[in-house]
Amino acid sequence: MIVDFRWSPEHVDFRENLRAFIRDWRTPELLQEYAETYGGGGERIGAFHRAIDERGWMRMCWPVEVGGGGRDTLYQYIFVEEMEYWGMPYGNLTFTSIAPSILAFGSEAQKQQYLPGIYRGELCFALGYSEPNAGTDLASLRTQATREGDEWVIQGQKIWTSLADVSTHIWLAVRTDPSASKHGGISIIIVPTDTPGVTIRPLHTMYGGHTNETFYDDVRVPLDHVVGEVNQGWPIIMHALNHERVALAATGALARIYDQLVDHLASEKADRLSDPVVRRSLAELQLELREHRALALRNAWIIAQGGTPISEASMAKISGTELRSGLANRAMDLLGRAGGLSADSLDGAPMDGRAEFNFRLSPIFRFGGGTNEVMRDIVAAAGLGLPR
Amino acid sequence: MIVDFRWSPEHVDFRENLRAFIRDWRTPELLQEYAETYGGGGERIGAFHRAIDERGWMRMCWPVEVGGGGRDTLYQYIFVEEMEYWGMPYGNLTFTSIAPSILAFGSEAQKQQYLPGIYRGELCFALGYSEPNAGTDLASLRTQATREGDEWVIQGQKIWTSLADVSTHIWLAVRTDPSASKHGGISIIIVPTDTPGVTIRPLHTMYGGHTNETFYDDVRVPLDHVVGEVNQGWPIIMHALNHERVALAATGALARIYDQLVDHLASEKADRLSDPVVRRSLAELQLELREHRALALRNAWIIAQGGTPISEASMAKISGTELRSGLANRAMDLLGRAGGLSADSLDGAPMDGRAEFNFRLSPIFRFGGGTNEVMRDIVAAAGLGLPR
Amino acid sequence: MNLDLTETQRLMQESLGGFLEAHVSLDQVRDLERNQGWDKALWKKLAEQGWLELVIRDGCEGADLVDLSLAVECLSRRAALVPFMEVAVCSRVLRASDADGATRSKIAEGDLVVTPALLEAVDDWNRIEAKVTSAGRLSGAKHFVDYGAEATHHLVAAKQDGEMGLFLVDANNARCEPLKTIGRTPSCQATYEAVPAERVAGEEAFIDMILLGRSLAALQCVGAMEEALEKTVQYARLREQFGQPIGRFQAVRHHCSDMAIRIASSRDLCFEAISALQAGNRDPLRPAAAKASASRAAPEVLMLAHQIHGGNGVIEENDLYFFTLRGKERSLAWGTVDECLEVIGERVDQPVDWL
Amino acid sequence: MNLDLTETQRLMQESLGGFLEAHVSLDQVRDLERNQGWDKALWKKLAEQGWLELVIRDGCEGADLVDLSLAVECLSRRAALVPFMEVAVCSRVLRASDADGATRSKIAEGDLVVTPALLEAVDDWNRIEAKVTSAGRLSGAKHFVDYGAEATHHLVAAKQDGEMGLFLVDANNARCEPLKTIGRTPSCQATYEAVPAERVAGEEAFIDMILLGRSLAALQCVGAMEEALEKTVQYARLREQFGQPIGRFQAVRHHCSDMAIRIASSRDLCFEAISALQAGNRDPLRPAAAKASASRAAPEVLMLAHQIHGGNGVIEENDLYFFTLRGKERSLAWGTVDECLEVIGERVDQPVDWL
Repeated sequence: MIVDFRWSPEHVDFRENLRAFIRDWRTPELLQEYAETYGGGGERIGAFHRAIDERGWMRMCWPVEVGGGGRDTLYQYIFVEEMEYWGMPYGNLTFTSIAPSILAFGSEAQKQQYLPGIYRGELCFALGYSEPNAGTDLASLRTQATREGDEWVIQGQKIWTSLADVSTHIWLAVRTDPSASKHGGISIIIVPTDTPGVTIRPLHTMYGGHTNETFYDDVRVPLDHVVGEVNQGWPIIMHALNHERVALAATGALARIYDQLVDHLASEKADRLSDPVVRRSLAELQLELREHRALALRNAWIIAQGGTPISEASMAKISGTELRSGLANRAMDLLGRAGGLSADSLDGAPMDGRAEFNFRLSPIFRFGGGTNEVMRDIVAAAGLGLPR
Repeated sequence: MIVDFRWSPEHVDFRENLRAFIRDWRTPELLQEYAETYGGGGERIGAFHRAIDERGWMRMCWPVEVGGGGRDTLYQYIFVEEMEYWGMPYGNLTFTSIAPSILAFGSEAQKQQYLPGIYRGELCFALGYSEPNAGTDLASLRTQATREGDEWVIQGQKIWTSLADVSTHIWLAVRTDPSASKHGGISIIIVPTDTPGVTIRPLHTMYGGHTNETFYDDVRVPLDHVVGEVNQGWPIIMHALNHERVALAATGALARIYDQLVDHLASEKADRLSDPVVRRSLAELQLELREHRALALRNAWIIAQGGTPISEASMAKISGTELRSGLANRAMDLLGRAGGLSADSLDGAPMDGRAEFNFRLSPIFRFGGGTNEVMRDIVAAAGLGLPR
Repeated sequence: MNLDLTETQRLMQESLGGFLEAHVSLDQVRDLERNQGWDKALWKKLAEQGWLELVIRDGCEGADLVDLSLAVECLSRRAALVPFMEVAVCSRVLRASDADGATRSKIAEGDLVVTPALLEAVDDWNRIEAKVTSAGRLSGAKHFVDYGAEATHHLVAAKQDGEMGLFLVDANNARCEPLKTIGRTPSCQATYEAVPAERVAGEEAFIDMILLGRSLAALQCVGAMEEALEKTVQYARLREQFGQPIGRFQAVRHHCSDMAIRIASSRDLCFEAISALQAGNRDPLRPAAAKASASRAAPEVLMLAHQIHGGNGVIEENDLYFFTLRGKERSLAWGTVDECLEVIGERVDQPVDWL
Repeated sequence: MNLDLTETQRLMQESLGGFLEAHVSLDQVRDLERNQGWDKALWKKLAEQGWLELVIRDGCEGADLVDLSLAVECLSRRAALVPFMEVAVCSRVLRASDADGATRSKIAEGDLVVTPALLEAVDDWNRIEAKVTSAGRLSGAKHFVDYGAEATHHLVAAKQDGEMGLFLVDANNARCEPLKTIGRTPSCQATYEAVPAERVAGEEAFIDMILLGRSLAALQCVGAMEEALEKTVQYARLREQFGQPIGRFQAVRHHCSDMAIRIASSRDLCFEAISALQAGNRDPLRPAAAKASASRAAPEVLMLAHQIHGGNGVIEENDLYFFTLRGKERSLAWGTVDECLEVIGERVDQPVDWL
C-alpha cells in the first residue's frame, strides 16, 4: 500500500455515522449538563453514554475477549476527535487513559469489574497522582499504603484530583515500599470515592470549574484493588500518562475554535473577513493547525500499527497544547474587544465565548499530563538519543 | 529632570555633524576596502580614522587625563549607531571593547602606549579568548604562559581569532597559574602579532570572510605586557565581554536593514508596498526594532550614568542578535526569490544583498560574545536573582 | 534625554505601593469580582490620601503624565478595582474648560467619577454614530464603557451638527447593561436616549484621549506582566522539585529571562510614548507601538508565568490569575495588537527616526 | 490511509542514501560551488545506476511520486548538486506526449536535462509575458532558471495566441546569465530571442507543475533541516563544555526538540501534499501548506542548528552551512512563505476538512 493520507471509506463512514448521531444528541440541555458537571455527568449524559455504547462505539477498539469490537485504534482517534470537536462528553480520561491501563495491566477480575461500567459510562475515575510536593517530580510522592491483613490502609494527600467529587473511583498512586528506590516502591490502587476516610475539597479555578484536593485518612481497601504488581506502579503511570498525552493532543477542540472563528467572521463581520491582514492571520492559524494535525495523526497511526509512540506523543502534546493558547489568544485579538467577553455575558459573546474560555483553560494542558518542558526532554532523549 | 526619551540638542547636533561627515567619506572605494579587509583596514580606512580623530570623536568619551574629551558615553553610543547604520569602519571591537578595558585595567604605561594608536586607528586588536575545547566554557582555556626571566613564554592554540591576520596585536587570555582554580589562574597578555612563534591560519566562513586559528609556539613577550594583575584576567575578560555585548546590541545595523527594505519596496515595488499584508509585516518588524532599541538605549543610558549594566546588557544582546536573524530572514521573504541573491550577483541584488548577507552573518552574533543561552542565564541570575 | 525617574517620583511610587499593599486586600478584590463590583472604599481612601490629585494636577516639573502613569502602573500591579485610569483620561479633557477649578476639586475628592464612552462598532474608533441635538440632547449606544455603571458621569464621543465632540453626561441618565469580560472588571454597554449632554471638547481632544488611553492601557498590561514575573520568580525560588528549586532548571530560567526581556522593552516603549505626549507630541505612532508591544507580550508572558506555576497558578487561592485575566483584558482595550500594528503599517513609508 | 513507506521504498531510500554517501564527496561539492558548477559526474552515475528512471517511470504500485520524492529528499540531505527535482518536474509534463518513449529514454540516460523556466516578474507566477509566434518562435526572459546554463533544454511557460502553454526550447538557443544565490546552486536569468520552441502542454500542466514543484521544494527544505538536525544532535553528543556533553544542557535539548517538532510536522505535510497529487487531487491548498510550513520552519531550525554548533558551524570546513544556505534558498524557491500563505488565505472561507 502506498503512502496515502486519506481516510479509508470505512473510517469515513464511521465518522459520518458518528456525526449524524452527535447531531441528534447535541441539545442545549445536554451541553449545559456537561458544562455544569464538568464531565461528571448526570441523567442526560448517562443516556448519551448508553446510546453510544449501544452502538458499540465506546469499546469498538478494545479486544474482542473483553467485549470489545477489535477495530483498529484509528476509529478511537476519530471518535475522540469528533467528540472534542463538538464538545460532547465521552468519558474523557476514564476512557482515554484509565481503560487502556486496565486493559494492559489489570487482572481478569478487574477487567470484568470495571470495563463494562466504563463503556456504559457508569464509572468515572479521577486521577490521584500529584501531591503538594510531588508535581512534575511525581516519583517523590509520599501518600502511603500499608498492608494490614487483607487490606491496604492509605494515608496521605493528593492535589489536582480533578473530577474526584463526581467520580466513582480514584486511580491512586501510592508508596507501598518506602525503603525501595524512588520509582521502585509505587503502586496503583483503585479507591472507590465513597470509601470512609476519603475527603474531597474543591479548589476553584480561573477557568470557571474546580479541581480538588483529596485527603486519605485511614482509608481501607481490599488487597486486590492494586492494579498490576505491587510496587510496579511506575510503568503503569507512565503508560497511562502516555495515553493521556494522545488525548491532550487531540485536534478536535482546536479545529472547532478555528472553524467557529471563521464562521463568526463570515456571518457577523464580512468586512473583517475580507481584510487581507485578517485572512493572513487566519491562514497562519490554519497552517499551524495543519502542522499540529500532522503530528497528532502520525501519533495515532503509530498506535494503530501496534507501536508505542513516546517521542511522537510528546511532540503532539507540546504542539497541541501550545497551539491551544496561541489560537485562543489570536482569536480573541481578531474579534477585537468583544473577544474578551465571557459566554455568560449580556447578549452572549462571539463564538459563544469559546476563545475567551479556551484562553483561560489553556494553561492546564501545557503543564498537565507532564509539563511541556519534560515533554521536550523526552523528545530529546527518546526521540533524538541525546544523553540524559 | 523628568523622563524624556528625546535626545538633547547637543546630542542631535553631534549626530548631524557626524552624519554630514560620513556622507562625505562614504565612497564606494572606502566601502570596498572595508569589505575586502573585514575591518583590518588599508589606506582609505586609515585616512578616515585620522579624519575622525582630528575631530576628537574617537576619544570624545574617554577621560581628559588620557587625552579624551570627557563627554558622556551617549555620544559614543550615537557614534557606534551611526557608523553601524552606514556600514563604516570605526575600529569595532578594538574601539568598543579593548579600549575601555585598557582604560579600566591598563597601567599608565600601557595607556600611553596603546590608546593613542587606537584613537588614531593605527592599532587593531584581535581577541584571543576561545580555544578548540574552551568555547562557552571559556574558563577551561589551556593556552599557557610561563614566566622565564623577564619574559612570558606562551604555548597553545586559539580559535575564532578573527582579524588576527590584519591586526597589530592579540589580546590574549592565557593560563598563568595552572594550580589555581579554574577562573583564578588566567591573565590577559598583549601579544604583537609579529612576535616570532605566532602562526595564523585562516578559516573560511559561510558569511564570506574568514576567521582564524592562531598558534603560539614559544612566543615570548616582556613581563609588562600583562594587563592588570597577573592571574586576575577573568574579571578583565568579563568586563571586555560586557562592553562587547553593548556593541553587539547596536541598533544601527538593524535599522539599516529595515530602512533599506522599505526604500527598496518603495522605489522598486510600489505594488508590494501597498499590499496590506506586506505593510503588516513591516509594521511587525518595525515594532520589534523599536522594542530592541528600547533595550539598547536603556543599556547605553545606564552606562552613561556611570552604572554597569549586566542583566540589561545581556537582554539587549539577546534581543539585537536574534532580531538580526529574524529581520534578515523576513526581508528575504518579502523580496521574493530575488531576496536570495547575493550582492555580487549579475545585475546586483535587492538592497545590495544586505538581507542575504545578514542572514549568513547573523549566527555568529547569537553565540559570539557569550551565547544567548548564557546571556539568558545571566538575566535569570543577575537580573532576577534566580539561584544558580 | 533622561530615562530615570526623579527622586520624588521614586518616593511617590514607593509610597503608593505601600499604601495599596496596606489597603487593597486581594481576597476582597476576589469577592468584589464575584459580585461584579468595584472598590468604592479604596476610591474614597485614594481621595482622602490625596492620590486622586494626580489625575488633575500639573505635577512637579510639569511631569504630570509620568506621575500619573506611575500610579496607573502601581494600581495595575495590585489589581485594584478602581477607575483611576478612566478618570485620569477624562480629567485631562475636563480641566481645559474648568476655569474655576470646581470640576477638578470634585474629581480629586472622588465625587466626580467620569469614564470615557467612545467605542460603538467594535474595532473602529472612528465610526461614531451617537448624535447630540442642537438642544444638547444625546442619543446613541456605546460598547465597553468601563466602570460605566459605577461612574457618576460618562464622557461620550458624539457628533453635533456633523462635528465630533466629547460630551459630559450624567450616568444616571444612561441605561447601563453589565458586560462580563475576561478581566472581571466592571464594564457595560450604555444606551443614551435623548439625555442632557454638555459639550466639553472637540475632535482634537477625542484623538488625544485615545493616544493617552492607549498608552496607559499598555502600561496596565505591563503592570500585570511585572507582577506575574515577580510572583513567578518568587515561586521558582521556593518551589522545589527533584531536590532543588525549580528556578535552577535552565528551561525555567530561560522562561523567566524571556519574560523579563519582553517586559523591559514594552515598559520603556510605554514611557517613551507617555513622555512624548507629555512633550505635546501628537504622533499616534509611539502610543500604538507601546500598545502593540505590551498587548502582544502580555499573553505570552502570562502564559509562561502559568507554565512555571503549574497547577498552583490556576486556582483562585493564588493571586496569579488576576494578572493573567486583567493583562489579557487590557491587551484588547484601547486598541488591539492588530489595530495598533495597523497604525504603524499605515505609516511604513514615512522615514523612521531610528537613531 | 497508510502513513508508512513500503518495504521497497525503505530499501530504495537506504540504497540511494548509501550510493550518495559513496559517490558525493562534500569537499567536491564545495569545489563545484566555488566554481558555480554542477555535479555532472554524479548525474552520469545516477543515470548509469538507473536512479534517473525514478523521474520517468510509474513506480511500484503507482507510487511514482512518493518514490520520486524520497529520492529528492535523499539528494537534498546529501547536498547533491544535480537538477534532479527540476528534471523530475519537467518529465511529468513531457512523458504525457511521449508516445514512443524516446524522450523518457533520453531522460533516464541522463542525456536530456530539462529544467523549468517559469517565473518572470518575481513573486507572480501568473504574470507570463513570454510569447510564441504561430511559427513556433519564442521570445521573452525568465528569472531563476535553476541549472538553466547546465541543462540541455528549458521547459518555458509562454503564451501562444493568448493561450498559456509549456514550450520545449534547446538551451543552446537561450542566453543564460548566471545568478549568484544564497544556496550556491546554479541558477540563471535566461533570455530567448525568437528561438524555436515546441509546444508540449497547456495551462493545466503549467499549474500542475507548480503544485509538484512546490511540494518537492518543500521537501528539499525538509531534507536540509533533517540533515542539520542530525549533525546537531551528533555534535551535541560529542562536544563537551563544563565537563559534560552540551546535549545535557536543557537549553540545548529543548532547541533540538523544537527542531524535531518543526521537521516532523513539515515532513508529513509534504507527504500529505505529494500523496494527494499522486491521487490526482489538484487542490493547491496542500502543496501551499507544505511549502509554507517548510519554508517558515527552515530558517528557524537552521539557526538553531548554528546556535548549538557555535563557531564550528560557520566555517566551511564543517558541512553544516550547505544545509543552512540550501535550506533558505529552497524556502524562497517555488513560492515563499508569503505566497503560500496567500494561497491558504484566499480560501479561508471555504470549510476545512480538518477531521
